[in-house]
Amino acid sequence: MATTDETRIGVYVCHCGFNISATVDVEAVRDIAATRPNVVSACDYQFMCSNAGQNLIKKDIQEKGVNRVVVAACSPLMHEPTFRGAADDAGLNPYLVQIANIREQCAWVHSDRGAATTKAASLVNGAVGRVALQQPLDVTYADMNPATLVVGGGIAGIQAALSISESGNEVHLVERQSTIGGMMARFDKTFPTLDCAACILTPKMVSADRRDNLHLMTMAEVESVEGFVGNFKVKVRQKARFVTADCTSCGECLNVCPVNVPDPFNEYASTRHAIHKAFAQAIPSTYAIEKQGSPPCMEACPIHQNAAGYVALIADGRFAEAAKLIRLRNPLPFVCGRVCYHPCETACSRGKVDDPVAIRGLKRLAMDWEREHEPDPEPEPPEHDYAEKVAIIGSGPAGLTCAFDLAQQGYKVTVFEKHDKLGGMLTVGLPDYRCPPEIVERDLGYIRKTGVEMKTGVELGTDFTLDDLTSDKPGFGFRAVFMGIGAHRGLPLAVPGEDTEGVILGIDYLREINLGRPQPTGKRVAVIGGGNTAMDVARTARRQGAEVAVLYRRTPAEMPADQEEVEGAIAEGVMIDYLVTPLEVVAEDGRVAALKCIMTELGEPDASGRARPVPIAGSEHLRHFDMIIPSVSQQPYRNWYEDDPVSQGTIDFTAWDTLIVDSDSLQTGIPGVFGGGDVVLGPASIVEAMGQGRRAAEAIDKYLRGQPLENFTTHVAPPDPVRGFVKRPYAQGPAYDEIPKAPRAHIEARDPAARLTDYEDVELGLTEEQGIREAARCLHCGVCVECRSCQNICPPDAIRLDMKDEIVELDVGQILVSTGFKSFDPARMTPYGYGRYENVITSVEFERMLNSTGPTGGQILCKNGKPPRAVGIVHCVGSRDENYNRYCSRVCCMAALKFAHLVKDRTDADLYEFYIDMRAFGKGYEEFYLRVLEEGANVIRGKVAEIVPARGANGDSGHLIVRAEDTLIGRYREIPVDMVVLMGAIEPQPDAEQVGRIFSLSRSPDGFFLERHPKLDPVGTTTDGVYLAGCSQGPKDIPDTVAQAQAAAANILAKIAKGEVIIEPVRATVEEHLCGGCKTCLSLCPYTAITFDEGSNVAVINQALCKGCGTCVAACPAAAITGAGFTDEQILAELEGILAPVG
Amino acid sequence: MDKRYTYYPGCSLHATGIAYDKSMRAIFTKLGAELVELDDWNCCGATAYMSVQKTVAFAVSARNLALAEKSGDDIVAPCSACYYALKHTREGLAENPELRTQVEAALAEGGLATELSVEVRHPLEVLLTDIGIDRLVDAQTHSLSEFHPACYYGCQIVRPFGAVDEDPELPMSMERLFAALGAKPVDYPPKVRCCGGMLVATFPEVAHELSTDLVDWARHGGANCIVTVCPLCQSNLDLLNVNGSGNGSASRMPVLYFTQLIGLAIGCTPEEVGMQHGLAPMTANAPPLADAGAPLTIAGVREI
Amino acid sequence: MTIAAETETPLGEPSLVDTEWKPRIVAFLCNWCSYTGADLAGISRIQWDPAVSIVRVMCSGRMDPTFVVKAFELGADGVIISGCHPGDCHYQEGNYKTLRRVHLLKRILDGFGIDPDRLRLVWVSASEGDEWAATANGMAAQIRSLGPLGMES
Amino acid sequence: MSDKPKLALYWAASCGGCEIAVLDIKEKILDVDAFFDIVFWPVAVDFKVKDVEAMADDEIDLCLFNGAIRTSDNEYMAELLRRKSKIMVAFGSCACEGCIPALSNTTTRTATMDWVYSDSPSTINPNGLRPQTRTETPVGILELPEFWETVRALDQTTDVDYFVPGCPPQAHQIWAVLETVIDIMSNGKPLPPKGSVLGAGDRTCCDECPREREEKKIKGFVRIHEVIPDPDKCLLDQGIVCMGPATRSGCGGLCVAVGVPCRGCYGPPPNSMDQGTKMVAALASVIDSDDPEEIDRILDGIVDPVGTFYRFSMAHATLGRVRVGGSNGNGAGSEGST
Repeated sequence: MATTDETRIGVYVCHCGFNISATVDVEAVRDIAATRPNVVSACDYQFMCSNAGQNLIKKDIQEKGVNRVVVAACSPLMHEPTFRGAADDAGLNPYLVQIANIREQCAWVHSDRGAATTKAASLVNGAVGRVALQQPLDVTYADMNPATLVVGGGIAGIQAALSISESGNEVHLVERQSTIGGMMARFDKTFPTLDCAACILTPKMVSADRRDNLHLMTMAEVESVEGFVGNFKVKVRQKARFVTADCTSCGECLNVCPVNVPDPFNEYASTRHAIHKAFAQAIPSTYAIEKQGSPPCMEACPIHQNAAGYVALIADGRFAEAAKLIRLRNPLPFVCGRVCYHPCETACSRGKVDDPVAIRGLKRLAMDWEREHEPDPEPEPPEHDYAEKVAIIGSGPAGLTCAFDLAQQGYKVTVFEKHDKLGGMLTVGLPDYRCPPEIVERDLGYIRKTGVEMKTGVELGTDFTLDDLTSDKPGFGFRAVFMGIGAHRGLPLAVPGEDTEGVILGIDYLREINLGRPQPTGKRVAVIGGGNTAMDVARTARRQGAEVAVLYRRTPAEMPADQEEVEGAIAEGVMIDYLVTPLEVVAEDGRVAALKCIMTELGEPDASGRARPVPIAGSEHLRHFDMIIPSVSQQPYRNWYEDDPVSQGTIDFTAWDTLIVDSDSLQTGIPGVFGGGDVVLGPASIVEAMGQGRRAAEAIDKYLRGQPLENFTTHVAPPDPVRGFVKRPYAQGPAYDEIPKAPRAHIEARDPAARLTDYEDVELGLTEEQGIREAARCLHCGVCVECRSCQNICPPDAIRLDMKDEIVELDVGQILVSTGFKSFDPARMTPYGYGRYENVITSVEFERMLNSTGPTGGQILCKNGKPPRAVGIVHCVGSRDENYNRYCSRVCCMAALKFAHLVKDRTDADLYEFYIDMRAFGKGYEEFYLRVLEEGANVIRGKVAEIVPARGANGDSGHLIVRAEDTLIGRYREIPVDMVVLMGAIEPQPDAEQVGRIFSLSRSPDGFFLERHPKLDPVGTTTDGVYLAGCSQGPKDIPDTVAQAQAAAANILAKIAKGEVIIEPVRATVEEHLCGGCKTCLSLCPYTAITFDEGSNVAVINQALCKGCGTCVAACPAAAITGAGFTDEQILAELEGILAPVG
Repeated sequence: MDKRYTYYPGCSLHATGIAYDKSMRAIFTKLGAELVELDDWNCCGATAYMSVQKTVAFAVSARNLALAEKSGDDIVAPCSACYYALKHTREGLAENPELRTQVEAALAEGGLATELSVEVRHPLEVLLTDIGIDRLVDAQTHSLSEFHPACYYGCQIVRPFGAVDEDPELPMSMERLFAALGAKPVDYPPKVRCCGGMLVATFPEVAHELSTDLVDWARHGGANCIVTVCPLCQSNLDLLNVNGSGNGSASRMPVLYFTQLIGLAIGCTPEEVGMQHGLAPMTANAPPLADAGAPLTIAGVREI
Repeated sequence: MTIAAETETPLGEPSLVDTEWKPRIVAFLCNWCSYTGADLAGISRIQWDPAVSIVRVMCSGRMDPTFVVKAFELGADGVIISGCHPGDCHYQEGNYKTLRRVHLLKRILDGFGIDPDRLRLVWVSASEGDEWAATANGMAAQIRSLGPLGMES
Repeated sequence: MSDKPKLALYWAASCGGCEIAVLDIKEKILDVDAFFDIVFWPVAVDFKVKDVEAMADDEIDLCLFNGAIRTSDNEYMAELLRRKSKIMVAFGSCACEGCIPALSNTTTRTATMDWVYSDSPSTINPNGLRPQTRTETPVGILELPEFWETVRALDQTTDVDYFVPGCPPQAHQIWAVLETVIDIMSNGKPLPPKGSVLGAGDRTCCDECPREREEKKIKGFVRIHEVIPDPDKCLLDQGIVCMGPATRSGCGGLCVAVGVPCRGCYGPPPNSMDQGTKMVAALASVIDSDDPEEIDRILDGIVDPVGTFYRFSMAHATLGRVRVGGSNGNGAGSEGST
């Protein structure tokens, strides 16, 4: 209808029965309206929304040529569609109808008739003024995506999902837990019919699982929702389940999982395994593994050894499996079981309770057990068979690890060792008492079995060069090289007379002894240094029968050597002198006679951050020795490089002669040549070297498979491991300070005197009993310990321990939110003693107790295992209570009566119900109430004041007294019982606010989601296309929940059937000839509907994205943006009308 | 002296509660905090006033606040009734301007005025917050290992103000305090129930029932003494040792002020903290606690 | 018919509003939270002051300060703007835009000698019918105490 | 008496710049003189008011009236010239929008008088003399025009045919207007619709601004003397309050081109109902904070908001002048007039 036509307004004032006319003089309002400009028809009617009422409008449009309509009635949120429809029917554009809200916002809220009428009249004036300027608008339509998202898999969600999918439309059911079923799945019986919850729920769960067009997403949460009704874009986080759908739920894994944690499904009243299924009939039946982060011990280990895993297996007495698991990631298990500096123990959460688990000792136990029972283990055959040859230079921990890993990958690996014995520092550096040769030999033997070829007595630089290796000369032709040549060059003290006979470097001394070469040892030996090498030298020299003094220039605090080594040395009679530093070697007839020393004191920290030792002037003195063994530090040899012209300039070294390699891939300057271990790190620990060997192996594999090494990453242990998880080992577990202490197993050491006579192990291993007890101290932090037993045993091979969370994107047209409730935590009500008195339990705990699949198999038992002689049930715990929730939780009374019946049914205990009012409002409820009364339940009307232990019981024997006033007989009662069940309130989920934000839902003051209209639209919300069902909208019982779910389903199906959604024409447009291109509006649109056309220098609004909020319209400084349906002119006209004098 | 308080003893502490008074002064001195008794203080306004003539009661009480403002130090009121009345007045005046104007007028008669600038505090709260358990433990000289106190808070200090303990239904502050000092507090469910003190005059038998109940709880809970924060509770419970069911040496239950027990722990002599005033005195020659574990004696407070 | 005649005589009943001067307050309410909240007040029959009349906008972000000054110019004695609570805006952040505008606008009003308290920005959710009633009554009371908007002299 | 079209120019409450600006068209003034018979132009030629009074109604063909209406005399002249002119043009910002003189609407006449005749430091007025509209002296009666409480734009006083905004209107625009008029008159073309704004564009100053603009997010405001602005970036983006976005185009972006923020002299663009509040809406919307305190801190950077946003358009501001009933008759706003 063109606006040039004369404006002819019709005004229709509604009585709404007496709702309006009781307070507003409808006729007066009509008469005033009649005097307004352009008003050609003004009338009033009993019920404008009735057909007759609407016909008045249609008639005027058709007969009086009315082309603008004002209806003064109830809120536009109620009947605007109705009247727009009427106009439409009569051929008038529906957007030429304006509603004056004189009911909700006038008649109902004012009592003064005069004032109310005046206001009503002015509201009508406003509407008249506004409607005159209104323009015809055309709604547009968008397709309705027939797919629906249902959030929350409780009975509400399941029921709705079933009803909707029944129609053949897609439904995505997203559930946070590992199974659908929600709260109802945890109940035993349902009131008032007492049919078993499982019997009526599980069939529904099963058919939900069966439907092809119903997609279950358990262990999943909605992260964000964009778009609008008909076309929502939803991001869902699918949490890692670690078990694939191949799971047949045969349950084999349950027999092997060594971890037990409290079971949330049973309210922690029982335990379950790390791999679990919530309950027998869970849907999906796929098991799930509970992982709360990776165990700290494993993270702290440079070779990512899954310590928690084998510890758990040992606790189970499964030594063989433990050993197997260790070997999986560790090529030197025997060595590590003895000499590892165990960062795992540093990281062990148990250390937060008392002392860390003796992980290294347990590893040794497992390996020693294997040596005894399975002397000759076979490695797994390699995964592949690759043709590429890889050369490993150096058979130290780094080299061997690299070799082992690559061999397991399927490469042809050759190790080149310059000494005649393999093992690098393990053999020539570590004294045999720390790392006996046969131990190293066992590890080497296993590595050989993986097909690694070992060449000894061949040295880089002398016997071959880097270049040879990669050349195609016979015996070479390696495609990749790993340099693990270690740091074998001992550093001298750099003091005068060091060349005197009788001075030998510690590292050389150890090598000669270890290789069994003739190496004299003096009577009085001075060892200079404070590191592990110095200790090794000193203790070796002791075993050679010498008197040994270690001279260290700082104090014990700064000493780098491992504590146990220092203690060992002292125990073996080594003297350690601190704060002394040598100045000069004093010779007599060419041999060492003494060492001139000076005392030091600690000064400022040096580069290494340790306090610098400062010589004390005048404290020079002589010490008499016949042998001096400087053991201060080592560096790698680099002569192989100097003497090799080819590799010149291709490899860089640090000032300490260590290799410079890529910090991630460990590749040197030469492609295909990698380096790791001491030659890169400088003198470091065995396991650190192994870590580098492993990292290099991964990189080499990538390199040989032709994958890029840029941003190559793999597990790297933190330099100084953090101890354990923060508060507690795992979410549902006790806090560290609640865990009972248990002493760490003491690992026996041999008598020092005996030790000095040989090179046997210093430490004795743990016995199996000790081991099992020690391993049991593990807290299983993070729950799953990654022992892989489930993986090894799983018949369909459904376990994937490396599974990751995924973000799944869904396109849906409509959304049902049925996220359920949280049960009130009665610990907040201290007088009821929950948490202090073990036999005071919650209704949910009792539900589980009643359930045949529950912790007690359905028996009603006190904590002491005896059936109660009397049970008290307290109503309204946290409901109808000023201090907690004012509302009534609706279901508790009936649930309590259900409990009463079951108690009577299953025990011969007396039963007391303490209630405020008995709410038996539903069908058959009152009858049920009477029936329970007949069964002999005692009901006491009065709120319980407190629950206290019976006198003399100290609260622990479980005998309790419920104190309450019986308001019916007006007497105060003290009822002795053995068990109290608290009927906790139904509360909104703790994250309701956040969820509300995601789906843009309002919440009522009590925190539950707000329906669109309490009576007329109890399942809709203020966001089109988003619906509510179940307890997330408010407390309700199962029948109401199901009814609401089906109502929501019906609404959703109706919209789907319609096939398209109306897009309101209320949208903003830019009048280009007025836009100055200031770009003020660009940042204001939350839907990024506004873009900028640089060419014509104007802002452009994408009509499809615009939601018509009008923020840009208001903000445009040039008033160049118009908001259809809410233009400045229209709003101001309404304002003018409202404020104009009435009459 | 690191902190100073205005000390409001109220009527009890100069009479039946003399031991409370002594122990208060003794431990505050030992702990280096100064108590200055409010000069010319008057009745706190508790007892009947409040229920009879509100305004008058507030005025009476407010006078003390006004006086205290001269020094500006917080008021420490050991008696629960005083604490309640004074705090109630302070809060009441703050909330109710009308009432306040009336009261101000009354005060003006006597040339006084109040800004409500001083806080009203209970010694338990002062000891826990201003001094702190740590400092008490540092100051400790004697072990309380043989004390198994039932910590009794009574009705007025934990509610309605909640300034003394975060949980008015189940306060634990005294338990924490004495556990820290080596004593072994017992679980004492009725810790905030009424002792019946207010009813002694009007309904003696009700009062008697209530207080007997409290002592039984303590005994059955394995306590060998009750520790109170209120002179009325103390005298009321202690009296049972003479004329109550507890009559006769066999079942006498010593009722101490928490300040006395603290005093003993930090090296005050039994006399200094007024142990001699208890009706069930804890002396070696009167073994009072037959059925409550090891007989407790002053000597039982062992040096550490 | 004059105003006086209209409001006093034919309708008869004396009005609770003081007869000399009736304050006029205009309230701009966002469609999703506040307008629904005001409706809820109606549904729950929570009484509020008839001096307040409501204009509906889709979002408080639609509020052009021009509307406010226009309202004053047209004889309003007070203006209320009400939107969804911060974070709950149906259009995500329109209410923040209004928050900022109101802060600057109050300075402008002050410059024109209009007490900034005559403009009030509040957040009322769809569930806060009582909150809306309280707001309307509070504002009406305040405007009564401030008296009529100063006229040009 | 020639039969050339008659042209009158007048200067009411204004600085006079507009009348001088007419001469900015340089030699073209001769064309004007050639076409028009200039009958009234106080600043340039010697005619008296009585001469105008003597004219017949509508005798003047075109009147370029500049200046706001501040006194009874201004009003008299406005009505007189209206009566005598066929085409009445509000020429320049004062006549169109009130401009600087109208800023005194943020305070009261009394306050202005007090300041000028007693309070200002430079005033020496021991006898507290105040100007009177009528003073009898031995030599006769002296009369002064009435000083109104409120300054008004021309169209708030008398009927106006066209508006030529600008402080002053730019030479090329002045010529463009005169040229059109000459063209119309000499060729008998139809006049533009009454009420049109001549010599200006329909977009905003930004449209003519050479500077680079971005999505706006403002964390704080600065005044032009506090910074050395980036020569290529939008001044507003740099936190300098620039009225450009809320101001009609036409000037050619002179100020912004030389790094001075637009003050808004060309008045509000076509659809804008209130230059000040539209600027408030725009500026506040892009403040980069949701925290009330921070927002206020940021806003403190805008000194004298009323004076800034209504520097030229006060007479047409929705709230035409300061209310005396409000909290504070000379609040932030009145600073604008000092």
